[in-house]
Amino acid sequence: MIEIIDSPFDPHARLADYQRSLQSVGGYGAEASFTGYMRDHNDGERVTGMHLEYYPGMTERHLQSIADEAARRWELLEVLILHRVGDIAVGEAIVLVAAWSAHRADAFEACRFMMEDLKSRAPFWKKEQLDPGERWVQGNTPGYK
Amino acid sequence: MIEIIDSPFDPHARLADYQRSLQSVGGYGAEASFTGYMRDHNDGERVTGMHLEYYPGMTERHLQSIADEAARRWELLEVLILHRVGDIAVGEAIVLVAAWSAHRADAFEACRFMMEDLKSRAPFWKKEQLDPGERWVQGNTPGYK
Amino acid sequence: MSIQVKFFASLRDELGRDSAEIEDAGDMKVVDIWQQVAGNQPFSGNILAAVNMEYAQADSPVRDGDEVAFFPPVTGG
Amino acid sequence: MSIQVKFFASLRDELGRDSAEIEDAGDMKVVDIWQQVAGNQPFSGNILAAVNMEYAQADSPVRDGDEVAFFPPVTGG
Repeated sequence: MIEIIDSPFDPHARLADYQRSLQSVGGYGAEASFTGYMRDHNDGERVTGMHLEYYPGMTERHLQSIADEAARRWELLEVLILHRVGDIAVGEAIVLVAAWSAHRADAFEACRFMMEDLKSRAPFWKKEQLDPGERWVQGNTPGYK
Repeated sequence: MIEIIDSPFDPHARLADYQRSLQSVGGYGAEASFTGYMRDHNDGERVTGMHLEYYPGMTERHLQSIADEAARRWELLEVLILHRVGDIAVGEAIVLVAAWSAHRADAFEACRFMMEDLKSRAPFWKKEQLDPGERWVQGNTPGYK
Repeated sequence: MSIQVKFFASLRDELGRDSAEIEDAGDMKVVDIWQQVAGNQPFSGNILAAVNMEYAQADSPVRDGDEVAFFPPVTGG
Repeated sequence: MSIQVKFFASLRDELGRDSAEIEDAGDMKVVDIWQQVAGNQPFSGNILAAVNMEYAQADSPVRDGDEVAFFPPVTGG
């Protein structure tokens, strides 16, 4: 399941809700998840807020293609991708990605793959509010070192 | 924080509680977590329940050493390791591991390292209830393929 | 019909508009669309393009009725 | 004083007891403790040992007052 969300969401509550709804209780042994939160600093500057823009239509389509690709490459029972858009405050969740599988290797690797693809390819753009001023974030740092 | 738990726990509620208690709100951008659940099958057999034994004293000490080692190797703000012991029903959470960091690579890698070390070295032993009978689990499968 | 063009984020700010509509001249590629909407600004590696909501390259074909989008490197997650 | 020995999981079931106490004979190693409690069963790679709650090897020294534990491969998580 993928979803674009335009107001604050509780990542742990969403994870719990979705996990409860899975029909395969007892079938999955592994749940790997990642939550990205808005930090109060970036590139050495204090950040006070953020606006997250997306491309309605293409963004949902791209997130679905990430979920489909993960399901092709690993043995997964379910995946979940949620992403905030609009105005975001410090400390709020921006993204939640989760994968359920019978075994942990599949869950871990699928979860990380989905986050890396999302960061490098999904159409989202961050504009940070500084004090004073604002700036578009220029690019994401690679997630593999 | 590490904890041995002898009754059912809600991994998402615990994750939410711990995340709320972090003093570094706005300082972390990344939370990676893994939850292991009891499956209804293992090695081709249907499993109806499980007893999880540990070595009081050594197990806590080993989990703490995993948390300390992760904090040495990656830039982490917090880590959490919870592990069930005693009688466990199908679908219940067995283990929760989480890491918070400013950046996702550290959170992902620390979370996975902690799970792999826990699976291969932490003193826990599973005895599965089959129908009929029971058996000690012989060993964990490697988590890196 | 015609070709709908959309701009996002910093690229929209730079161009001063969020969309454009251009006539299909036949046998067009993404880079041709870019030159019509951006004038002298080169189509560099810092500009990404999509045709009908799928990533496209400078030489990807564009047909009448297509939606073409230009945007800077993505920064979600 | 003496040396406290503990057994866990399937190894406890096989040996039929969860603990033992043995006299320190001086200059003892983990494998010596094992031989005293397990008789003829060899100290194989499928048996893990800890001294004072830290992993130990067959030739790790054991001193009076130590706690020694033997157990099968771990299966937590």
